[in-house]
Amino acid sequence: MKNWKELEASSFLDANARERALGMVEAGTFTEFLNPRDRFVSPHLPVLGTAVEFDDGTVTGVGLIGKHPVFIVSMEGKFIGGSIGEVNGGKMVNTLRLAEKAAVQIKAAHPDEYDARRPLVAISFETGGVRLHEANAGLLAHAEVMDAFQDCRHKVPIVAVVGSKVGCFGGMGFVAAATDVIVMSEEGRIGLTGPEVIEQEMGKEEFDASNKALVYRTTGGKQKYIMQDCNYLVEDKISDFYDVLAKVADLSMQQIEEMRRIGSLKLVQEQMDLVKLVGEMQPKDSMDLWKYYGNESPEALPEMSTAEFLKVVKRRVRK
Amino acid sequence: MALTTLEFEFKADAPKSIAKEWSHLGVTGSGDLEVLMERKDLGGKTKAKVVTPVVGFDAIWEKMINKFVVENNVGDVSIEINDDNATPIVVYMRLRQALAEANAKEGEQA
Amino acid sequence: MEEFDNTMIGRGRDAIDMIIDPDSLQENVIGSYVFDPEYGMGAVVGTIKLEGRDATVIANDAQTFSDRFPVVFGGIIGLEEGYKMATAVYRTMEADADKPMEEKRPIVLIVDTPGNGPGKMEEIAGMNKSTGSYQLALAEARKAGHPIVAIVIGRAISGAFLCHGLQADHILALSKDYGTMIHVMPLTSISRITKMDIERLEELSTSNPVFAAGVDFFYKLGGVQEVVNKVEDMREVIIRHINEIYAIKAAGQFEKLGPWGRGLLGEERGGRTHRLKAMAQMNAEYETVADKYINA
Amino acid sequence: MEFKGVKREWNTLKKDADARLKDAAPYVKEGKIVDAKDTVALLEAVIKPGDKVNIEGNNQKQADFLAKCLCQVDVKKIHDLHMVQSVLTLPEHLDVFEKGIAKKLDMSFSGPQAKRIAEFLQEGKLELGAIHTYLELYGRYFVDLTPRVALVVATKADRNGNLYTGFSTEDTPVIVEATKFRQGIVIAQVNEIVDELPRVDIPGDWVDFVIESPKPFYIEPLFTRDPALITDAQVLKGMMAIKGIYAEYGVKSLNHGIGFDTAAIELLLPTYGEELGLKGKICTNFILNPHPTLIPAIESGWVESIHSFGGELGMEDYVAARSDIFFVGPDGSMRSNRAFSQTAGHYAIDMFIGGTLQIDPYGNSSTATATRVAGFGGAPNMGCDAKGRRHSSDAWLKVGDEYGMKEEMYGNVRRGKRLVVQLAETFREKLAPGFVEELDAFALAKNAKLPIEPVMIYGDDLTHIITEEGIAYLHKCRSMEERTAAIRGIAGFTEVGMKADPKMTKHLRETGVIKTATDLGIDINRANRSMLAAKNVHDLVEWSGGLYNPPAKFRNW
Repeated sequence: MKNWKELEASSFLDANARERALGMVEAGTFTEFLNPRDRFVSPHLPVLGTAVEFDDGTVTGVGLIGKHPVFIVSMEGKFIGGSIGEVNGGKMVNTLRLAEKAAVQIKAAHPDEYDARRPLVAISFETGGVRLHEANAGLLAHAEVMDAFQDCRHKVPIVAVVGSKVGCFGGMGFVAAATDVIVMSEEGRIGLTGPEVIEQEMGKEEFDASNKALVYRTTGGKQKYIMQDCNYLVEDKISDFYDVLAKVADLSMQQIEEMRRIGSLKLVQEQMDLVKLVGEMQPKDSMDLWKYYGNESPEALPEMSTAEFLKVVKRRVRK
Repeated sequence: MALTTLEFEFKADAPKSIAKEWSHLGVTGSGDLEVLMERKDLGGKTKAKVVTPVVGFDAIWEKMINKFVVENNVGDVSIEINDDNATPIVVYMRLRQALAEANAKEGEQA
Repeated sequence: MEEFDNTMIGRGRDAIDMIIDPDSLQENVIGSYVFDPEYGMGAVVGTIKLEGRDATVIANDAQTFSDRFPVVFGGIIGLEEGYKMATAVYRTMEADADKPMEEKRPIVLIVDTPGNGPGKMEEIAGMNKSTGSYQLALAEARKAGHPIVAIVIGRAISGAFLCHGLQADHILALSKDYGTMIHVMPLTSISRITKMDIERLEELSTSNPVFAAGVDFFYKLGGVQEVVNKVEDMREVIIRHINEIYAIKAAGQFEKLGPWGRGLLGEERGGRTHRLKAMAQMNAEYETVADKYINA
Repeated sequence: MEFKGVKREWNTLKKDADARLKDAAPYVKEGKIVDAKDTVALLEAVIKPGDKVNIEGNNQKQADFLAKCLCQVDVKKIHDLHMVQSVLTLPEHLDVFEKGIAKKLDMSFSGPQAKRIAEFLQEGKLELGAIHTYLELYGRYFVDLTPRVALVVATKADRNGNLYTGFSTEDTPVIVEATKFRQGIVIAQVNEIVDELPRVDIPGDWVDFVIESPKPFYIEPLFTRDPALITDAQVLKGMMAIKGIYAEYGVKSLNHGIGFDTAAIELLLPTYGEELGLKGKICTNFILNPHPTLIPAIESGWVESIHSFGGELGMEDYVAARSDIFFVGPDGSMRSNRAFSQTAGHYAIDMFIGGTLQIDPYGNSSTATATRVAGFGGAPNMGCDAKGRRHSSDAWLKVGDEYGMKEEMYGNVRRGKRLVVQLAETFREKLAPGFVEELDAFALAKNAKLPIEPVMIYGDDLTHIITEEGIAYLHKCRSMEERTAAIRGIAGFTEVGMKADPKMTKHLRETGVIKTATDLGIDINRANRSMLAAKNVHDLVEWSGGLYNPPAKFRNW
């Protein structure tokens, strides 16, 4: 295992779930819940002859950034595609509940310092959603997560961190959308329906899932940034993601609330304007929208480095 | 279709345990595995438990881990592996890395 | 597949009529808000009466299709549908904003949907936000005190069920004799994707509720509160559950309801027994270190 | 002495061709241009039953439109064709057999159609002449497999039939020359008909018809390997190869097979190779397609020259901007040429190194499986000792001098030997063994009724095998028995390796016939992806200064 400094300097994309968990909080502050030594494996995989993992594919725990406890959920895409089952789904839900509990405890212990000590939840998504081997339990866990999100609302900010190979799809796609803040690298992807299924539904002529450039234009970090579906676009480096978390931890709850894209009637109305535009425009490619938002040469955007891109890009204007 | 669980015991010539109480390395991904090593008083022996979907490689697992234990003089260690079709070279490399990790000082690169 | 001549699949509008006080549906009206009738036609929203009390109904309409979004038909929840359903919930909360909890109107979800819009335009615009916004709205309304009852009359498939159903206080389902389907994916597809043997899956599906399709398995997992055996009973059972939910909320026992309540039920019924153990152990582990983080 | 020749006409081929061209005349619009919609009619006019026909199907570019049109001809008019072509990649290449348009096949490589060929052979839908290497098939184009009609593909043409094949020239020159100079007919599909070509690759009077195809020809980026998919085990083998073979023999001229093993080596040159001080001492001259993974080594100044069999999608601008390294024409674009590159690969390089699927105890190696007729391509031309070679080099002489059976085989003449190196893992994905007592090629020969087992590289040509267990320096062995023992000694826990005699393996290590990573002084814990000069495709673009333009399927941005 790399030491913390080396971790910070390394690629988020190449990092496994545990490395990401360690790198998203300050050096030496991470305590893992249900660590590998607890051996809390999925009880459903062995009967199906599918390999198990001691952490069931999700690393959970708590660390610190300054005085802020940062509750971590970090998914491992290499283990069954980062999919959500009964145990790791339960771990995710309970991490949110612990964050909420910590908020109550901090309010009681430090009534005047809540903002400076306010907990934060950071979820490193790398998942296609429900784990088919235990599909029903996985599905129910998704609903529990959304329920817990609502409980954290206005109290504990939740940050979606997306920059891993599998991306964030299926049911976890709307879980990510429901967070307060989304930070991505251009290698990150968020969506609901995966590229293969879109190809299957619409035909290869309409959507060729093997065309990775198209896939990234449709669901990747840059597209999400232009659409205001991600708040921060960073380089593929663990420290860059860490820096955003540190920044968000110190923002006011009001500032954080303003970064949301859904979660109120007003926000839904704003999204309906976008749907109206898309319905009228019938874009064949996300670049049609990039152009609409004022990017003269949309085809140049994917080729730019993140820094160049951030300098020149024109985004959807929010109300 | 169920998973296979294999358990072995090995003895090296000059066994030496690991520095950390326990240590973990790797991910159970396709063609890969995770290793959990724990320091345990086993009278110099090494115990290994392997959970794998692979059928028919029991003897090879035993030889592979034995080679690792003997070549690296491992002892008083419990090794647990969750495997998903790792090839012998991957098994060997991961075990070596896990051992280095288990002997690394805290916060130091293995 | 078996033929069910009495199936309610594709009959969301008929189900509304079977459930509500006769002729009480005011479609596209909730409180003082009036919806555009051309918008999100795969979703039916409006105000109904149940034993004379105002309630909101949200249902799928499988008979419509969309020129703007061609992948949306047959009860699929598209971009417009998701936002329309979310709006219906927000307008419901708005209508009762000043009322005490025990007077907040119920929301009845009539579920018959095969999925979320799986298209390219949907991904470009962010279909995940549409379904996500609806779920957040339901969770907020539930926590504000509105009793929410979902009844699965036909198809409740995967992400679409998460969106339309799984945030309710209680979920009911017509029995499998009506061809009711609740699942993430049919076994044949699970077998294809996971490369697991279909015969083995079928054999296991008779005993293992965590991946088997069907109403009864969801019942065992706590995902379905009660199975409704006869279509004529829907109205009565829904009203009974609304009243139960009012009582539970009045007693402040919110955790017995909604997704968390389904988790408790799942353990009680022996369907999901590991998640609570995992959580208990996590909680214990947290207690040993909490001080370090609370008083950093 | 009586001079009694046979009485016959001596220009029947020419007359026959003229007659066919006359039948085709109504479809010619202007110059040599035929409309795409008239293609099927054109083919029906110029092809006769039983003809030898070549559809240009190369390793990369494909005459896909002409292949589609050939499938649409009336089988009553055209049948029993004898297809003579290097590569069968497209479904249409076999559909012509399914439909009865073609009957016999001589080929080199079949890639994605391998399984169907085997099935067609079983069902009697196809009669197989032979599976060749590229050079061997090209040779036979000039002996007994000369195409009567060649359906070729070019990037551009003018109205006079001059062709620009450019970056992806590949097999076109050899096909056209063989066909046209024996009075055959050449039809070219092109992406574009223009007034002026960048340069003329094929003269217009060797071409009879040009057709602008409705879509640009199909081309596969076959040689692109995403560095992100290289494993730690491949890094280990790459480090062993560089230290144990490249450095040991000072290999300067070479070919790399396709695959992740050699991609790893390419990406280790600027890091591990640099560390060993090998720049300028190894890997200066390649016979190789423009592998994107070679960019970091080129940019770090390792490489002096590269000649290519074919192009590689996305590498056009990079190659054009590096004309000191690649073979670039006066117009500024590269010209590949498979026939010349294969010739160079056979005679002019010191080493071939590539991955394989199976090796037997004799050292024969094969990529064949029991149910797929995949063929050879060009590897055996390079993966052999070129007996016609007469120039020497240090690397070549060193292997020759080390040859354990040189007294028995060579007498007192000093001879060199090509390094032929196979990279193998004892077990591959899904735990398929890399070493077997009998190659699947035997079962395939039986299933497909082949007269000889389709062995990619013969054991007596193979000089080295690299596995994670070690390198076997097979050429040093003094008998077949020793050779087999050396192979068993690095075959790990496979059935072949389990039969190794530990005492014998120890002896072979002592005598330098087997060297493990430890023997070579390589620290296994260093063998991981952080050693690679580029970790992903994005890094390659950066190394190239933005000149490399990866195909959409390799982008994650």
